[in-house]
Amino acid sequence: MEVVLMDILGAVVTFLVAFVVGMTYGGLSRKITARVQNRKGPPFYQNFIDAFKLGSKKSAIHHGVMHHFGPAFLMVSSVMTLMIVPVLTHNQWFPNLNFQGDLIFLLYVMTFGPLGMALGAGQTGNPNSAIGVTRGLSQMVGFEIPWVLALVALMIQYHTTSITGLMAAQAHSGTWLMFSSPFAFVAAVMAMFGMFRYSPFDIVGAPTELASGPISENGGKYLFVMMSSGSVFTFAKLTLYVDLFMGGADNLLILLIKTFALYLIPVLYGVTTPRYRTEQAVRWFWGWPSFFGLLAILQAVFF
Amino acid sequence: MKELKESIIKRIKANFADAVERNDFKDNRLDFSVKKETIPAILFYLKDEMGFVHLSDVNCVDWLEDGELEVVFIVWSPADKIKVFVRTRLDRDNAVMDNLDMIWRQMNTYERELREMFGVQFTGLEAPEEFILEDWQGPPPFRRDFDSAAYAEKTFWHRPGREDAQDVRESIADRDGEEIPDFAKKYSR
Amino acid sequence: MREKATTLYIGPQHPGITGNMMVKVQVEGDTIVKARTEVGYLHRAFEKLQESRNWLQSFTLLCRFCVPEPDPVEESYARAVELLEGREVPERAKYIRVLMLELARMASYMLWYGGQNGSLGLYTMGQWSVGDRNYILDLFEELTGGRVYHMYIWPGGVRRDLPDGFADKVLRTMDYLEKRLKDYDDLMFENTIFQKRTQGVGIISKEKAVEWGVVGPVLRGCGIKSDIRIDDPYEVYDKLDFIVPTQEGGDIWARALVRRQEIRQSIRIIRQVIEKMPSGEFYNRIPNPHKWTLPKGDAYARTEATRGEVGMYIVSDGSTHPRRTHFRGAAYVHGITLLEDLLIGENVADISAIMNSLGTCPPEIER
Amino acid sequence: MMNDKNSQKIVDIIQNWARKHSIWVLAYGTGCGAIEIPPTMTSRYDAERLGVRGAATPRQADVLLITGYLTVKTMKRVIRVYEQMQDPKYVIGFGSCTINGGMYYDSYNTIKVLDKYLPVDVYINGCMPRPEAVLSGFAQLQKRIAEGRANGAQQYKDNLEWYRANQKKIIPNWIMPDYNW
Repeated sequence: MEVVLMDILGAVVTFLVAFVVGMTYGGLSRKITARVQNRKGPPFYQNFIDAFKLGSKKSAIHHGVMHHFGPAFLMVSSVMTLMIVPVLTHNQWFPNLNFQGDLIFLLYVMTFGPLGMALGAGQTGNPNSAIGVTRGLSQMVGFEIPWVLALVALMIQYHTTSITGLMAAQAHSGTWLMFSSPFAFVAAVMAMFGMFRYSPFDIVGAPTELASGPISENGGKYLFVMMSSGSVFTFAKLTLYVDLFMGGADNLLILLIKTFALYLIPVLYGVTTPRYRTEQAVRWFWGWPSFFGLLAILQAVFF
Repeated sequence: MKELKESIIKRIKANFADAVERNDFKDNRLDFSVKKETIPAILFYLKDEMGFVHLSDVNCVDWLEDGELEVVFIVWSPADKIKVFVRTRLDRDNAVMDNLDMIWRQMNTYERELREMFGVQFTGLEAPEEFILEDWQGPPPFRRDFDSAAYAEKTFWHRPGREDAQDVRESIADRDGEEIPDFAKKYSR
Repeated sequence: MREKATTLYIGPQHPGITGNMMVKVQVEGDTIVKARTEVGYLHRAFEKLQESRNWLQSFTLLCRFCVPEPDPVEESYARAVELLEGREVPERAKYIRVLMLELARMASYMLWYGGQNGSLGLYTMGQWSVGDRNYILDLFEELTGGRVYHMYIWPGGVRRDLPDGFADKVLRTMDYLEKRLKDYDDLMFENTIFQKRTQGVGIISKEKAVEWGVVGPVLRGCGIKSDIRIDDPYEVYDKLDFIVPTQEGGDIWARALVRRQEIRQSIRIIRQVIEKMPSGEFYNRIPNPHKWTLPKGDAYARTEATRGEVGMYIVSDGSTHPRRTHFRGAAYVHGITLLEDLLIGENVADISAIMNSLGTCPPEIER
Repeated sequence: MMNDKNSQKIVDIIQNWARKHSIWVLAYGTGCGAIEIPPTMTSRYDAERLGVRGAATPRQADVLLITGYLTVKTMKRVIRVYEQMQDPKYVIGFGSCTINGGMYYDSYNTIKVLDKYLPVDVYINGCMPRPEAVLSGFAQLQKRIAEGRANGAQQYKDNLEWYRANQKKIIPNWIMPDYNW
């Protein structure tokens, strides 16, 4: 009984840490962007204020049940991802629901949120949302291929389909996977650009093209839920990358350093690039990233 | 320049008998007045035969006293570096002209504006009726008998502005609780 | 099988629109099959209002015609009035006017840098260039008292002489901006994604450009050398040494390259103007504006602005007020018929980029 | 507990503090004032350090910035946009022409007094207001929000008939959904 209670408490702690870290990273990215753009920029805690304000706004619009569920689906997907990903190794405050095959399950869970969002956005009747959703799904089709290839390569190479198994393999051999299977790492990082939706892959909510895409009709509390789920998802994804390729982390500080270093890649690249068109983005993902994914599989099979 | 102008006048006069020219401008400008029936023909001729390919401007002047609207076309020849004004007068109560947007495509926009603002009808113009105004119920507003100020007075709320001699420093000081020094009070009215 | 077309309203409230106007597009998949512009959201009836202002009072209205670059409008009007009245302008005033016009051109292009890149999602460029544009606006402020609206070019000359040390400031600003333009090139023109997004998009062929009355940088981007500063020279442009850049292709990329070179030519012109500026009178005084009448007749003067030809047509009936004025804006041609035609067959993602590359300026269309 | 008057007051103070520091401005340039918005938002003046930021759609925006005169045609869209925004929302009238028509006092197509049609919380005067003036306007709005005095939306809701009558007087063809939130 106590174990279950402890697990629940731990899940709450995990969620809160993910929320705070994700939000802070968002704020820091705004700060970094501002510094590149020659200005002072908002304080790093600006995202918390924004989220709190959005939560305190009234929401009188109602577009139907699915519209309500859209942000909820996103949240569910983010939290499920977070629960599966091991945050810290050997720490009772961060339990996780790992099991054999969770890597495959994760692939599905990560696509679940955007699909639910698509249903919600479809019901608003806003054409911008509809087009944004189609773009989002196309882009997902794009980056899923290198991402899946990278993961499959890891699975073949280490004969395991669980994240903890891969972490154990890294602990055992003493080298991070980003060095022992570099092609998979490169393919996965390239897929990460698409996952984070920073420029040049911010085609879903491109303001100058589609107002803000799927979230056009979502203000106030809806946006609050989406913003927090986005933050949690950011943290979950970064932690997953750290777990898979950088050997996980023993304590929070190491985790933060590793995740932030990873996070800087899409942010800094995004500051200096315009955005792709949808078909250009998909073509990009099916080019070099997929090639590296295939190389990774070849490496896994033959070496 | 002078010979060029003369030759242009000669060619136009030879083809269009009703063209009345004016050639007393110091700069590179020529001016022809024609009947409204001649307008499509002369513009076609200027564009296709004489190299006046660029349409600079189309506009309309309301001569209320004469009961006429004057439509002015300004065309420009990049080769000869001469601009030609072609003008015609329409009856104010029955302002009808031929559609001209097959000569220059952008003429469509000008015609829509003239139709809306001056009530000049272009037979055969295919474009939505409304261009700039929406649900406008008055007369064509750019005609001179439409009084904009009176209409605004009647339709909108008004608020008097600040008078020119008024000094805002005191009111700003009052609002923020500032002290105006004595020497400065002397200058504020 | 024919896909079902979705109607998209780009504007009037839309971050991608270049002002307050609307483009209603029908989209099949990602391709536009039909486009319709709707304008008139900014109609203030300037031309009507000028009929109840006297010749000089019109200037407060004139600079509001097109806000990013108000000086060519003032210049056109002032020159039309001078043409009608036969008023001479002192040589120094002409040089100051050219200085003013070229500074305005640069300021407008800096804003364009931001708009064009913002429409493609490169917001950093806008932050840089609009930030740097403030240095030019500072010069305007020192010279005229206003950042955006200047009302500085008058019939008969300019309103004030250059303040002491102004020329040095201009030169220093030019040096700084020239340095910054290199950074802009690195960020924008050498960016492969920018090239991919702009090359082959929004193509205007040479024949079409002539037929649809395209002017300015857009026409030069089609490979046709046409610039009013050369073709129909005004002020002292015929005494200055500069080139008119052209570019083959007619797509957004070509137009961007033309503008990139033009802003450098502006710097060159400004340096020459500062060097060659004569001393002397700057203003040929007009009589009391309330009693100032112009002879009967009409005049049309035009100026090369960043968007192309802007012209002012004025008619006087011999009284103190204009009988009629008419403003010819470049966006009037680009923003409606050409845009509607150009958008067909393009990707829905490129609407904003195409509008920005045409230099669509809605207040110029409806005035 | 939440209905308790004192705790409600504390919640209000916290909420107002958050609202004050997070102002999302709707990207709608209604008039020529939109030209000074890019400088305000970009590197020299950088409004984002005060929490002022653009929002793409009315659903997400807090502030409707009326950048200049409103023509009758735009007025219709502005009312629609304003009513789509979610509470709490504020209106800033930007430029002299929103206060009393400015130089367009005799134009047949622009409204002269904005606050007869929409509830204005803060006016920024000048034509054009400089970016400093715009920032000062935002600061003024922040002050009012923190004090809980920026209640234009409530005023609009309470006096909807009066505002509607004024609006319908200048917009002849009124096809709009009802305002019911």
